[in-house]
Amino acid sequence: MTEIRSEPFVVNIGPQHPSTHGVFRIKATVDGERVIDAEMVMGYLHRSIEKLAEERTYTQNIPFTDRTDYLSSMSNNLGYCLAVEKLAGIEVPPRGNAIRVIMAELQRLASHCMAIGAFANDTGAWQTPVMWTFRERERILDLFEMTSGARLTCNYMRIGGVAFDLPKDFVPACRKVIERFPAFIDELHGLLSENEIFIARTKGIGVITAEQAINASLSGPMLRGSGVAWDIRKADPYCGYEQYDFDIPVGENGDSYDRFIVRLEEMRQSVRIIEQALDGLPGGPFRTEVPLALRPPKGEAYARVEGPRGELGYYVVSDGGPSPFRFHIRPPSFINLSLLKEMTVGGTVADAIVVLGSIDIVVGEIDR
Amino acid sequence: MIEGTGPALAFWGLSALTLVSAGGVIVSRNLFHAVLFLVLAFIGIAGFFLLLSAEFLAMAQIVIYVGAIAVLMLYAIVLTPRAGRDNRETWMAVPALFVAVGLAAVLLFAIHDTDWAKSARAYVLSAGELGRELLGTWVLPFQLASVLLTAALVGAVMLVRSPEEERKEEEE
Amino acid sequence: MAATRWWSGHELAKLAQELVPGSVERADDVAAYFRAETLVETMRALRDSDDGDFVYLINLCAADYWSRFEVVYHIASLQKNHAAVAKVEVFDRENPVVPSVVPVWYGAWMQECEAYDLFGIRFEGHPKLYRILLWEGFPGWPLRKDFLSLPGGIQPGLNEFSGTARREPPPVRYVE
Amino acid sequence: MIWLPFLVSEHWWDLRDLGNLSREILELIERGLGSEVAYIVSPLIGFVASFLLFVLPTQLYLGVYGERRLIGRMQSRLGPNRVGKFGLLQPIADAIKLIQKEAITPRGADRWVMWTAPVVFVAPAVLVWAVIPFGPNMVIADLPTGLVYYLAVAALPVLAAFMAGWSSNNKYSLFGAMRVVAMAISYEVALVLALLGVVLFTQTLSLQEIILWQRDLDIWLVFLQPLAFIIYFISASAELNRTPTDIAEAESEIVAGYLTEYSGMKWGLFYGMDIGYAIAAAAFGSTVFLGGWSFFGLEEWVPPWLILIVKTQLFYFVFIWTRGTLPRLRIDQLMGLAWKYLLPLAAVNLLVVAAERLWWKEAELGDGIVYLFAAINIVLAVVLLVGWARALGYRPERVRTRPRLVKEPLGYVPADSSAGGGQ
Repeated sequence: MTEIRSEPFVVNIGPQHPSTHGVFRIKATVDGERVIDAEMVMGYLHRSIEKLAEERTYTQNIPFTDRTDYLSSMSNNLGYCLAVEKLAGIEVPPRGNAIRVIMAELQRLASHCMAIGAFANDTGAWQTPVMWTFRERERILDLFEMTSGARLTCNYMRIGGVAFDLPKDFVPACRKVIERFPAFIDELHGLLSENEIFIARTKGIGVITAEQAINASLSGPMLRGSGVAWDIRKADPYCGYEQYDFDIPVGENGDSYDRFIVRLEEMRQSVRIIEQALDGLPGGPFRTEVPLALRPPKGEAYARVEGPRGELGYYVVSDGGPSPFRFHIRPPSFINLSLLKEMTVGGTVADAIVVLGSIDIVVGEIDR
Repeated sequence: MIEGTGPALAFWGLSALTLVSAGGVIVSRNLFHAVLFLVLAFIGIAGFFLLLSAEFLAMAQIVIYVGAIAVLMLYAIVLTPRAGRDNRETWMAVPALFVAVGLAAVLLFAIHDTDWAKSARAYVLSAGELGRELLGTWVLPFQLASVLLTAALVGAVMLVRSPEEERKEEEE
Repeated sequence: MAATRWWSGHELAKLAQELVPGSVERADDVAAYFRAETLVETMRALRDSDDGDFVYLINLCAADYWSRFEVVYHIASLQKNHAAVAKVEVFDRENPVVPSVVPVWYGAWMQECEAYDLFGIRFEGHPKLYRILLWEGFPGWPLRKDFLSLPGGIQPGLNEFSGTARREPPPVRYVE
Repeated sequence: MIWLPFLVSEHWWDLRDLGNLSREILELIERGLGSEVAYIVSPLIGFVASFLLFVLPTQLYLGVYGERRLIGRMQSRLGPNRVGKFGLLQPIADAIKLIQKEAITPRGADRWVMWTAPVVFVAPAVLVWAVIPFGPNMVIADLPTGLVYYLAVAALPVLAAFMAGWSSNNKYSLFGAMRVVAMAISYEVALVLALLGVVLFTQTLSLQEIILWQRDLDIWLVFLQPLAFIIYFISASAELNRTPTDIAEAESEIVAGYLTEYSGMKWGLFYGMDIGYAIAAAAFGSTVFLGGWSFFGLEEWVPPWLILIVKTQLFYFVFIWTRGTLPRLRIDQLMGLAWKYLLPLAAVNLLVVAAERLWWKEAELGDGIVYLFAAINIVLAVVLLVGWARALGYRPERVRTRPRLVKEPLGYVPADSSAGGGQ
């Protein structure tokens, strides 16, 4: 019988592509619709932040951390400040910690809104979920603008606390935003998680088992989607997270659908945390004074934060000088991509896009 | 044939279109253009059916030939590796010319020789009668054709089965 | 919900010494320095041991201390919620080679590619080592201390660790 | 022509039936300029009447403007309201913008085929309207095989899309072209079988007679043939590449499918006529299934062509609605849906309709039996749809839509053991 020989055919899901969430390229070798081999090409947005940081003082590096993962600048600032505070042994006043928790959780809500909207858009829901999620995200960005003056790269946290105190009308405004959120999440739940076509498109796509996820050091919704109950806010509480009561959502079979519902559930938990933090907001100073040209003692420190995309770590080595000797960021999006090839090979091109959407990458963080 | 100046104009126009596109099929270098000219020829023939007021036949012609067969031919061309390259002059052209001229002669003789039974009244065949005719007197060829098509379908599926499925069959 | 317990270097060194004798060079209170030859074996032993259970590689990065390169491994256990820091030192600056831990933790492959790309440290045993962030023809390894510092910034690391005198810029030629 | 007694007056000013108006004009020309001129002018009047008066405004304003406003409202945003009052001039502004945009032909593209593809795409979009009846005697060409004519003309845009995809020398457009053809072929089979069910009842292929049949028996075929209507709706939305089956121009996967390399008015034609086909399918659907210009007797007072336009727009609204909310299916799921789900349903539906028809004619039952058939068919449709879906292994209730909530970070805990506050 003559065997039909179809030659494989390389398609660039390239840097300019509506659903690669930034300048990121997958060179997919495709046989018909089936993906045989997927190779990642990245580095288009590499600004060598780690080299620049070695030339700036500790406080001057804070704006860099905003720009690595431009969708969650508050968590990035928090991670870096925790690392330097651990290195220099600086105590943060309780009000500073509470404000940091509120800001980090608000940032998680905004980032997950973006992630869920973009993911639904990748499965083809023609911009409707994106518009809904961006409508809510706008309210949170207004809160950021009210406190830190900027919407996206807030540069709000300082070593030893936060830059400015909360404005008077922040707490009522924040409560108003938070009250609407559970209703909005149920609305999204109705539109997407119970939508047969959405389930058909995302169930069983890009499956990772728990052992695979742990071995590939994935983190965040990727890890929790595969059934591993691991959340830095619970395992290694920082900024007083142990005072707040919240749960960790855990998926079962580690496919794109589970990662989606884990993110949706995490938004509900973040709302709970913010409510508790707003209720128990302590008074007092919001920052301990730290000299501008801070010279922490010689040594190294690794601090980690549960960012929206996973475990966001900062490894800072100081040689006693004004600028860090070595500044390394543990980028969750970058490491979450290590299994991309195993997840996409075998599926169709459409599945590869859905898998990429479920990993929820931010190219600024991948290329640093 | 409906009388009147309009249909006459239409007839000459359509025949010109069909002949030109048939010529185009042979002459065009690019295989893809050849198939497109063929589609144009099919549409021309459908126009002839309309002129003979056999609407159902014209519509069937477009649905079957343009809608299915031409599209499958396009698929075949797209999937074969050397599609789109020009079909070079092959030495086969000379004998092909003789065969073509011979065939044309036979056809012209046949057309000239038979006296076309000019039926008295303009016999308009409606789709309903066509259906009854097809399943009435001509039911045997109709069934044979359907059996043939099913066999072709099964053959096509067997042909395209990927090697793994074949191996799986051998193991069972 | 106690916080993660960070092991001290000595504790990790003691455990590693028990599992694979002769694998530890030295240890200080932050990290344990392993020997490069038996690195993969020790890491696998640490991962599979019961009281160690370091199944999760948090972070892998390199650092350039002028006289030597250091590859830092932060490893952790999820079940026992403790973590430790292991390091490997390489003194050869022309052709630094470190065994790759990808057979132990698959998640290390991208971080090792990045270390190779920015520091020039070859990881032997790595499935596909290539410059992941920069393009193939990039001259030099950007994160090394002797790579031309960007104009206008403070000279990096001219403080306590600085051993050599003024550096000359690397041959900047862009290969088309 | 069928002269129906319901028309109160034959005069041309009676705008309920524009047929009188065109007859008046044709008679005027006949007397003035001779019959050949009238022979040429009559199709022109038909074209002007149907296309420019009914289709283009509804298509432009419903399709381009209406759709963008409606989808805007679905997405809690306003939609175009800047150009002109309430944004009404937006389609014209788009057209002008597209006309003055450069229509790029990429190097290595097949120039001739790329430029003729929009033409082959637009021509059938205009031809489709020749068959749709707007009123008792307001139809350009009342072909006795109107239904098959629609199917024939609906096959041409698939060819045009393939030409566009193949000729623009771009990997994504090749993907788009392959997908368009694969989908069109498999959904046309289901479409034809569904329409066959309708024809079995009405015993005629001409659209005008189908409407009259529905009018005389005072029942719409959507109640008589719910299964055929659902299959028609799904197949029509698949043929037209509208979400949830718009995989030919799936923006998130293959950039813009076969339209990737198109720009300027070339793209504009494709975009405009896409909406033209969608409205044509909506008009055809409402003619065959929703009783065309008849509305249980209302058409004697309300102009019949107005009823048809309202029904088309409601039908089109459903297309907009699905486009606004549903995500896209994958190509192999779509193929599976066509061959494994719609085709058997259409075949069973054909069987049932044939049996009913036979029983109806053999036992000479009165026309009232039609309502009994409608009831049977609706119940049968629901049973078949759900039953066949479950037979194909579709169990929606097994999917856990909420993750397990855990209090303690314990690393990997298999789901069955109840750890922490798992639901």
